[in-house]
Amino acid sequence: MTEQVRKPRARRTFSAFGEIRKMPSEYEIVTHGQNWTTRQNRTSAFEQNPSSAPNMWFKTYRDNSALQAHDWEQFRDPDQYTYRTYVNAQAESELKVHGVLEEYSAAGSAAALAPGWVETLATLYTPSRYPVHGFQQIEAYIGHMAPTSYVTNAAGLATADFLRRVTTIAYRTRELQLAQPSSDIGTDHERRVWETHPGWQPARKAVESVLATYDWGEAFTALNLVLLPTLDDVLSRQFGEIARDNGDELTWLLHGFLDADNQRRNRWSIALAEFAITQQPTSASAIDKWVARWSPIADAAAQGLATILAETPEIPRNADAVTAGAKAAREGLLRGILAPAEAVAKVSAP
Amino acid sequence: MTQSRETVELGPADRAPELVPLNAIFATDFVQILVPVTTADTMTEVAAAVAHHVEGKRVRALPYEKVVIHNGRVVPAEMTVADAGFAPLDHIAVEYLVPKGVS
Amino acid sequence: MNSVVGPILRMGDQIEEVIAAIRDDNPDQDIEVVDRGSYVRIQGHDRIRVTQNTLRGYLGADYEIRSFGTMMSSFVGRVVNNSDEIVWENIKRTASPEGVLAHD
Amino acid sequence: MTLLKREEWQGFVRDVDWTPTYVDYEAIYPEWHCGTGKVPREAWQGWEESYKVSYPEYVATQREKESSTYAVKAALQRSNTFQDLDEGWKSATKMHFGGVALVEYAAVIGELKMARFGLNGSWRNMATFGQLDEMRHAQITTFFGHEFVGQDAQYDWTQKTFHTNDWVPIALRNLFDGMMVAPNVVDLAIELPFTFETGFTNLQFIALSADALESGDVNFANMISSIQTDEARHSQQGGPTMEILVEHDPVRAQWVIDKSFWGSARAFAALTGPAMDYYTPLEHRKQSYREFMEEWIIDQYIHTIEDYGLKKPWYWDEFITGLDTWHHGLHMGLWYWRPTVWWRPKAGVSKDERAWLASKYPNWENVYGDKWDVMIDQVNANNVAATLPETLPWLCSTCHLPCCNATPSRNGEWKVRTWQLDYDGKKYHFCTNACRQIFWKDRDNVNHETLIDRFLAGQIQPMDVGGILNYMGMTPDAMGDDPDYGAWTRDYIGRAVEGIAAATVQGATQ
Repeated sequence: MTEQVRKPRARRTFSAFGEIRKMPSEYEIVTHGQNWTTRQNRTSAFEQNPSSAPNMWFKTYRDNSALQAHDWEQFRDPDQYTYRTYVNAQAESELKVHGVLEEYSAAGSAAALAPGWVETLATLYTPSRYPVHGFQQIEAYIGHMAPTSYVTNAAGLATADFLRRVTTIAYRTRELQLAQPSSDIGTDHERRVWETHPGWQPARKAVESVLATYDWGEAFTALNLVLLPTLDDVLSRQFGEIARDNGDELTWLLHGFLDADNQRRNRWSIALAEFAITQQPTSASAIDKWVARWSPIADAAAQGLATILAETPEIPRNADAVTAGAKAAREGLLRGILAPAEAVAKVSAP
Repeated sequence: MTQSRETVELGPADRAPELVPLNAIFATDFVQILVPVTTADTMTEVAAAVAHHVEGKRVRALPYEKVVIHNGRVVPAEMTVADAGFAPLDHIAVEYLVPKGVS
Repeated sequence: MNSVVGPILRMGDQIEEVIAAIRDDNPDQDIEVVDRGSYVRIQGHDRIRVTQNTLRGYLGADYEIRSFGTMMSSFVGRVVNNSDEIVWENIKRTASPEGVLAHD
Repeated sequence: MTLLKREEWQGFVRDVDWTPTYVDYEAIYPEWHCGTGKVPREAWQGWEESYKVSYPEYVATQREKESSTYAVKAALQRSNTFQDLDEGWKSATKMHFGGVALVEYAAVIGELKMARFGLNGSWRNMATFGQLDEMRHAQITTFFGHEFVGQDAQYDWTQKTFHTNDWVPIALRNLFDGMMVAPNVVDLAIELPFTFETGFTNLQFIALSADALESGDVNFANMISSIQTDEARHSQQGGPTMEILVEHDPVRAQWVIDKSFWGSARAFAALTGPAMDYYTPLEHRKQSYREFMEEWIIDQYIHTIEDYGLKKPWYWDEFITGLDTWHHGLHMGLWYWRPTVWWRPKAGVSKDERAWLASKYPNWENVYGDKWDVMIDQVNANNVAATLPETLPWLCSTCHLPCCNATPSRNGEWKVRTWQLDYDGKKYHFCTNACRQIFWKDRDNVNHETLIDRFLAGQIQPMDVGGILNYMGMTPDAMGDDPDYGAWTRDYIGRAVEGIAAATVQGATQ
């Protein structure tokens, strides 16, 4: 037997992962501890006066948010998306979107839509680029302020998803404008509808209010856990179904493709809420409080849009049913999160 | 505590030496450095403390006396840091006193 | 005022073809090429352009001008693009870079 | 039937601003984040990027970039390229991975800020692409650096650097927090996309790729030049912002440019300068740092700001003089304080290398040759210990880099000078006059404890070299040392040695 010389074992991965047996995934390698303003043992977020305005902002709205976890770096996106995964998946999905756009354009489908449905598109669909852009802004803020790069990345990709959605709406706005020249589509009509149509005003109030909400935990809860799950159900699921009922298959198909983005965002948002609650039970009461505050606002937004869906299409849907569906969708999603009392019991159990 | 205690105002020389960190440049060295001295150190000692980090390490040692320059003035060799009134973070330069005619 | 404008392309297999396409699209210009190994400066004066059609002639019929972005690591001047061409022009200008919005 | 052209519909993607009424405009766009200042709110309606991209184009093109970059990596992983690279060049890459990966991430946070608070919908859309781009850069840089962790522990600093209080990341955090994340979005768009990304990153990502390719590091050259193709696009946020600000508040535009240009120039002198002029093997150097600066910064960038109607910064002469000194002084500092860096700085001053340096920098021998000669003699006298630090270099209160910039005297002698300032009962020291001026103009923002301040305040314990290294997060497996003392000293073996400290020579044991 030759004597074995024991060399110190070569490092396999970044020391940031500690002494682990399992090799971190590519997702973890490229996502872990990327935001230096969240590093340990810092005196302030930014390397400048601890009392500077930017430092005070991050201290107040991020570090002192009621949404807390003892180690945010342990959070994982259930989909484990990296940049590379994202552009691959979205490039693929956009090809499908383009495929159906071309297919339906060739069939001249936009010109064949019924008047009531064109009006619905002009009232509910084409103006929706404004609120979706608002979502994009709020999601960007959530990413900007998030206490770990694991959340910033998920929110950053979701921000881009909203731009994708606005882009799709914009494309169809032009297509409908060409196919339906006597409609108002593609004029200043969209902005006017968004700013003044009674059906949109509760939604606009909701978006503007969340835009002005700067506690990152509350912004996250208000948008990702309350407003979006509610409005996705109206603007995506139900609107798609009603489109199909009204002979607009293209809209139904497009919403199907783009809803994958919503579902991915829901997965990490729920996972994030559960993570925070499990790590820090007081997070449950914060989420609970914010959900209670924002739910009526989201319900009012859904109800406003429901009035349009009940009145304008050739084949409408009952407004109360639309509103109830949206509320049920949100509640169904939030049911996945531990009830506050349960969470406390789980964490404090021996 | 109200008992009166007689206190005597102590002069610099009576106090225990205090640390005075200085910003120093030695002759033609390439960088300003941190050099801690004490209030009791003389300029000769201050010059040596600065030279310790540089002389013969980055700047050729020359066989001449070294002087300390503070606020644009050469401080006498035997004067202490306290007497010269050096404050923490003050800048000093240490230069060789090169005899005239030598270059 | 006569100033240098143009793209800076990173290392790649298609540089010669792109240079040829730019020369074709700017027949009145003497296009200068500065080769630094991992990057190449292609420069003309005041305003130069390259079109998707010409690029397709060199790089294949399915070449999409958006892919130019994979090669261009920097540029001199202002770059203005649309679905058919990319233009590099002086930064000082008076006109709007692209046509009017569809709904104006 | 094909799809509609982008020009037909992109106007709708860009036209997404509305007038809020349920909440005050100020509540959604707080002046403190938006920084419109003297610019009337409606002026931002004219903001327009000239180089346009749409979402489907973006994901399709970026997928192409990612797959080709990773393909080169995969192809080279099977070869022995890495083992064959020069230690100096490897140090240039370690410096890059550690010094850059998380800076890209700071840019993610900054772009997200513009995506939220930008003053025009199309600006916010561009920033949305921008944050995606920066996420790519952070991830690709981190992942490529990670590949080498098993072979060399210094690559651990790819991820670790900015989590430490090493003096290099303190300086860089101070700079980049101040120009990429903390400012209002108007200043941010000029500091990050404009000054940094159309100016300085070209130096590290394109110019350095020329040296990388010459050095045989195809993978690295490919990665950094691919990254810069994204910058070329999203840096377009700077131009339109600049045009509007120059029109309404040229004084502010000039100040923002001047300040961020100076900070960037200081940082690149520390990172890119030594990599180009010392670490890259002599035979692989494409141009000198000064020549690259002239090509990319002086010719290209300054031309650009003049086209936008601004002037050269007020400190121009000081900056130009510094092109011959800053990075040489910083290189000497990085080498002398090498236990504090996560790479192996090579001195790079053999006779041939010095001949090259002298040809590129006529004053080099005059300013730096004598110091290197003393160190060479110490190494040849078997006294490496004399070339190791026993105190800290003084760190500038603005750029946080060592104060090591020699300037010429009337008699032709080059000396380091003192730049002091008494402010608010405290004495501050600076590396240059412009750093002092910037501190004064911006004193409430940039006034931040340097490592020297922390040391003197007793935050670093014990107050010795070990305590300092520990505070910096430096561990023995990552601590820098010269990779090959002989490489630059053997040319001088046997020459007469005078004027090196006699006592230390006698006492040498190394």
